[in-house]
Amino acid sequence: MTTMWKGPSRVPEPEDPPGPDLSVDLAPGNPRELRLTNPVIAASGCFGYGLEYAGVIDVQTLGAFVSKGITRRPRSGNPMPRIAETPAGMLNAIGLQNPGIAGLIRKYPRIWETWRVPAIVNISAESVEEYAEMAAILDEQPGIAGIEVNVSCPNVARGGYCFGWDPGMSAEVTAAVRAATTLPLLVKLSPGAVDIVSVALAVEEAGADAVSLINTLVGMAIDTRRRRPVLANATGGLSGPAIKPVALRMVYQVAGSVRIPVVGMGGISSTEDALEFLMAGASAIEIGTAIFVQPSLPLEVIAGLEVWMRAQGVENLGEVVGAAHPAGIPLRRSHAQVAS
Amino acid sequence: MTTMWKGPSRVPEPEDPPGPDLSVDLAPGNPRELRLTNPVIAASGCFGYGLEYAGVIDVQTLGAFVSKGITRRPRSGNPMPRIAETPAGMLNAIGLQNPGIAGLIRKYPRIWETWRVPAIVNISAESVEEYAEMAAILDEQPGIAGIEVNVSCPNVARGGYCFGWDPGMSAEVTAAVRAATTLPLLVKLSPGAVDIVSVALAVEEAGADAVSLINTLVGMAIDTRRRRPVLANATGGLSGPAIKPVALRMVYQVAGSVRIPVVGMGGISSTEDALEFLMAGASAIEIGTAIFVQPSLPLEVIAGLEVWMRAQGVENLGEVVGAAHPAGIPLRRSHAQVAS
Amino acid sequence: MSGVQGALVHHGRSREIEGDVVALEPAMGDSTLLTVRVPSAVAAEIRPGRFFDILCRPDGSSDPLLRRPYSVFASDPARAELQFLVRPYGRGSAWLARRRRGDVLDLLGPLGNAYTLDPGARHLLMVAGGVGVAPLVLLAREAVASGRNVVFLLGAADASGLLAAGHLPSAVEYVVATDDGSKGHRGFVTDLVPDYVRWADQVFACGPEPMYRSLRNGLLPLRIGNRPRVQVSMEREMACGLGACLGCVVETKRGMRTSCVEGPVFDMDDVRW
Amino acid sequence: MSGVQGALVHHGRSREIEGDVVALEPAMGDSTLLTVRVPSAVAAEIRPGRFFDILCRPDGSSDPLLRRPYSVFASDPARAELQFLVRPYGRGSAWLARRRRGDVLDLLGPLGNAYTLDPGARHLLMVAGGVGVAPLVLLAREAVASGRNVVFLLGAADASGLLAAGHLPSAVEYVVATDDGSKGHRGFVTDLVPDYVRWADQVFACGPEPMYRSLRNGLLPLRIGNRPRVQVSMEREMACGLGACLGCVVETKRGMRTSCVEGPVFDMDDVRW
Ligand SMILES: Cc1cc2nc3c(=O)[nH]c(=O)nc-3n(C[C@H](O)[C@H](O)[C@H](O)COP(=O)(O)OP(=O)(O)OC[C@H]3O[C@@H](n4cnc5c(N)ncnc54)[C@H](O)[C@@H]3O)c2cc1C
Ligand SMILES: Cc1cc2nc3c(=O)[nH]c(=O)nc-3n(C[C@H](O)[C@H](O)[C@H](O)COP(=O)(O)OP(=O)(O)OC[C@H]3O[C@@H](n4cnc5c(N)ncnc54)[C@H](O)[C@@H]3O)c2cc1C
Ligand SMILES: Cc1cc2nc3c(=O)[nH]c(=O)nc-3n(C[C@H](O)[C@H](O)[C@H](O)COP(=O)(O)O)c2cc1C
Ligand SMILES: Cc1cc2nc3c(=O)[nH]c(=O)nc-3n(C[C@H](O)[C@H](O)[C@H](O)COP(=O)(O)O)c2cc1C
Ligand code: FES
Ligand code: FES
Repeated sequence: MTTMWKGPSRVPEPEDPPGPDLSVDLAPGNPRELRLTNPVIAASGCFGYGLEYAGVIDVQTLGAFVSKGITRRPRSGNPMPRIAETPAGMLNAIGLQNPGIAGLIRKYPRIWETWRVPAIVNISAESVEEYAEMAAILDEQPGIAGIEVNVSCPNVARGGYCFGWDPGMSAEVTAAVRAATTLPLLVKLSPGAVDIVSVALAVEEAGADAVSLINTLVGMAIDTRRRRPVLANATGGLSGPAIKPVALRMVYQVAGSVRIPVVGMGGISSTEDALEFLMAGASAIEIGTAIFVQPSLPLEVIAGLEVWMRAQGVENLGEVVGAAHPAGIPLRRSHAQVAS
Repeated sequence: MTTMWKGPSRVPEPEDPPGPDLSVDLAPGNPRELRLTNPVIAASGCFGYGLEYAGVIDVQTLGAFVSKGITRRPRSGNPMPRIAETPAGMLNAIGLQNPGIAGLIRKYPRIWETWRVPAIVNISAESVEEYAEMAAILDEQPGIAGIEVNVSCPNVARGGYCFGWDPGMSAEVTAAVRAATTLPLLVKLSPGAVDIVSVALAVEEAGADAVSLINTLVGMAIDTRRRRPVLANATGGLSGPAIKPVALRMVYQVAGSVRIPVVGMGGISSTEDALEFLMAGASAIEIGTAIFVQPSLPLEVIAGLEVWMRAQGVENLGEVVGAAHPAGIPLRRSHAQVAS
Repeated sequence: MSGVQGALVHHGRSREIEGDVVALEPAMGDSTLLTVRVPSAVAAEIRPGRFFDILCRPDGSSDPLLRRPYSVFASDPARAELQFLVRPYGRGSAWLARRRRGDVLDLLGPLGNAYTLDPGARHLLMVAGGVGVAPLVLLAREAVASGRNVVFLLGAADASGLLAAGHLPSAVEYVVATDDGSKGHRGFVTDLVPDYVRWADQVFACGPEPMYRSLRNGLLPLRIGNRPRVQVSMEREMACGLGACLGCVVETKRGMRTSCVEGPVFDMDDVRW
Repeated sequence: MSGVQGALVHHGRSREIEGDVVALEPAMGDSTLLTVRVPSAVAAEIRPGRFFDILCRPDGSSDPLLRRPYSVFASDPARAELQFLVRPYGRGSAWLARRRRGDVLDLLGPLGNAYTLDPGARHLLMVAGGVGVAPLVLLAREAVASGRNVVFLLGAADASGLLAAGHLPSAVEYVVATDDGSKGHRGFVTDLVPDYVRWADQVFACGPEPMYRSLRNGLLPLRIGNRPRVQVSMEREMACGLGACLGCVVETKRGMRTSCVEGPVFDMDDVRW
């Protein structure tokens, strides 16, 4: 086994039987690699900058966490209301409230550097150049384990057409970011694309170390008393259990085509849900909305996966990745090879 | 007020105060018009051919109902399992089990002809010609009030790319069907399109009397015990409350652009939900999955809308259509003009 | 409640009914026997094998979304009471088993067809797996009441999963099998079937599909032509319960048939296995 | 429950706690006073204005999805009991009000900041609208216990919506207003405020946002500089309750502030209205 990105999250007790291997490398083609002790990641926008949860759960035990989406300049976000509950889901239109990349760098890397858990920074931008510029700035920082590029943003140069809806535009962003940094690079796909597989293949070709999906679906709720959209922004991103079937389908399709690791997310709220995504072909998973409902959920899922693996005699999680594909999926190098 | 397509669904009692006007014409530009006494329609695939519910609810009170999707030839559908429950939603992969257009014609039109409630036939096909052929056959039948064209079907000539994902292909189908029949023509849009507004504008231009939306989202569930997709077909259509926010957003966007009536659907399960769609710009609504859960729901919504209109002093439902758009929506002729 | 719905109930059209929970008692291992009071006209419509589609969630929630089908275990038209035997399995059944006296349930039904007794049949063999006892207990009661002879075979994982004999009429010959041999025959309930095949005029089964497969395999060499006739209740996940969605079909020799309207009871020889 | 979660609770890190429902009683019109037993260390952390985010649905359901925030109405550290005043409004509160003794609730908290008593403040004016009484009742109890003088103003639609005086310490001067004049002043509770402004060293308010607007308009001409200081509890829909999602922000003169961590209590003069 190659070395971990940071030390193991839990010192094994002497009486522990040799445990199953939950570790995963999300950037196997990258010399800087992105090794996680387990495949459970807190999703962008749902975990702040890690500190918000540090007093509530043992953050260090996570496979990794992804920061709130960062932009080049600080943003104060959208007017209120920013969230609305929907059946088994929620809409958000936070509007990327964040301190900007300089604000992030001032505060967090030096804290993250002292942490065992890998911190991944999620970036949003309005032009290819801006994405690249942000990646270059992050490249030099300590305490940053990787970058997740959110391509579900409007491309100002193309009249606000979303980067992530178009394979070409997504690949352009990926290539520019790739050129600007050697950091492990996840590209986070948009479910709004008419054919998400072609977007995934394009960003793989353009140099992404991994793809993560899905971002939120665009939705809306109307307040019938006021006869107006509930959200000040009218539309918002739909997340939570409601979108799980759509997310799972997209992960299944993408994992059936690409060779880089796939990070699956969308409505994961239990160990069972996590297993569905792994079997669909995800090498790791992110948990977003469900953390709001149950902050300890990611830790419960880590423990739950371990219990499940022991019960099923699964030694390496790689044995399960893609298992639901009757004909298998392209081999990926996110997990150690299973001893035969 | 112009004449109803068929007589009023309920003979008003003498003591009834003059009621609010719930009627709507879904084909105001078509001489054959599609006048409904109220805007509540049972959705395709969720109401069989009307007869299945005739012993359970007063079917004649509905605004209209849409038949199960019919194909040129009979189909026995997909293997089992065909349905799976998901958070606040369900997946279906029925595979268009139906008796074919000849089977439909043999049995139903002569029954529907005796009914007060308008029957709309939903058609699916694999080529432009097949759609047109089916429309021509239906054109001559009695008891059919309109056609709903399901464009969420793979176009065999284009390698299975879905008609409804592409404005051009959707318009082609619409134009061919339009040329084959003078029947009121609804085109049912697919939520898989990257920009559903451009598809709606294209089918409006091509001669649709109305658009209906949304069809199901494509989703999946995995059985972690068997390590296989739950559905025999692997993927299926996601419907129910879970998709309501996505459906509502699409209806809002489409209604803000087209001038023909919009029929909204996706997860509607209450009068409140129906009002959300009307305020988003739908002139009428369809109810699908929620009928499975509560067969009397469409009737409850009709009554609920009437109660709401009385309480709010709304005389004509047209006053509410599109009300949630701060700047209004293009004028449509689905409702009688409000006396000023 | 809207006036419209009220009117429908009045005209006897809607099959959506409210049932008051009047009792819950443990039965058959960890299952719950739920007694529900319904309009008496409804209780009178019950036939063995018919079921209700029960809404298993609180008002205002839409998850779990779909109703769950439950067979009628007992019906008392005089008291306008029905009983359901609920085995705790997943979300719906767990919710249902946690109800309390006085709670009101939303039921759709009765739905589906029923087991049919051939007029001349005197000797009836019933084969139940686990919670599949429910419709067969009702059938056994009717059969005994009409003077027929019933052998009732039940299989369970262990003795604690068996139905107490008191739920069956005393005239029934009740024979059990357990996987672990803790009571009765050690092994599958279908192992017991050959002993009774020649005796039986009709066979009725309710249980999981693998049980039907082994029942069928065991019967094939023993039956004479298609005698005795075998009826099975096919479990399918259901959405509408009314024949509209085509989600619950069973492939028969006559084509696809809905198990909610044309079933759940099918002739074993009609099903494509 | 996984070992991991157990360990966290042991290390005192998780704020997810289980609370046993020990009593439910009607209070203040159609509201319910819910008494919950929690670990005593939790009850000791309570301060007036802090709240718990309560999961309002059965196990296994994911609808309604999000927790609902409820202010602590009373805290008894000795008995390790908390009280919440739940007004039936929508899905979450209806579910909560239907709980029964012995049910177990899933609570996250205590969360948020608290009202702060200035050391020198002797005369405290509390202004509550409807269910907004909850945190102010707790505050009034603390204030009286520390020897301060409290005037407690409460507004409701009619007399039946008022809190019984017995819930407040007898030393409190309790003055009420009703929209229909069925008890106390006929009109808004904020109409009563001017009478007490000069007397008050500090003002504490909890109610709907329109109440704050009229409170603020009424106070503007009467205050001397920014005296008396006014603290308001801002109601926001919340997702995480922990400052992570930024869904609950309040626009202040210092920028966007989360009402779940940096609130819910804000200085009236700090908020951009
Ligand atoms: C005709 C008939 C009679 C029955 N009689 C009885 C009886 O008398 N006693 C008894 O205990 N059980 C009976 N059942 C089974 C019962 O309906 C439930 O399936 C069972 O209680 C488990 O449901 P659950 O909600 O507890 O489990 P879940 O956890 O919801 O179900 C387990 C799995 O089945 C899936 N599922 C459940 N319902 C559906 C659906 N409608 N559509 C799609 N997927 C679904 C779930 O997604 C899950 O994967 C009967 C079933 C049928 C068809
Ligand atoms: C700090 C604080 C303290 C409170 N204290 C009390 C108290 O002591 N007693 C009391 O009765 N109430 C209190 N509330 C209000 C309470 O949290 C609920 O909002 C209220 O009970 C109504 O919820 P419901 O589920 O019954 O209604 P719903 O029908 O769910 O809510 C009404 C509307 O609000 C929306 N909504 C509700 N919660 C959210 C959310 N988290 N995110 C987005 N949209 C949402 C719903 O979608 C709906 O449109 C407090 C609120 C806050 C913020
Ligand atoms: C409140 C909120 C804020 C989010 N912010 C971001 C963001 O800044 N960048 C991003 O890429 N995704 C963001 N997301 C999307 C999530 O990371 C995730 O892709 C999505 O919510 C689906 O997962 P879930 O259903 O587990 O939440 C946000 C989601 C929520 C709910
Ligand atoms: C079981 C099932 C079968 C369906 N069959 C069809 C069909 O044949 N043709 C069609 O256009 N839509 C079909 N639909 C889609 C519905 O008409 C509707 O567009 C969709 O379910 C969203 O609405 P709902 O959430 O109210 O169900 C089907 C939906 C379900 C659940
Ligand atoms: S459940 Fe819908 S057809 Fe049987
Ligand atoms: S509720 Fe998430 S930041 Fe306050």
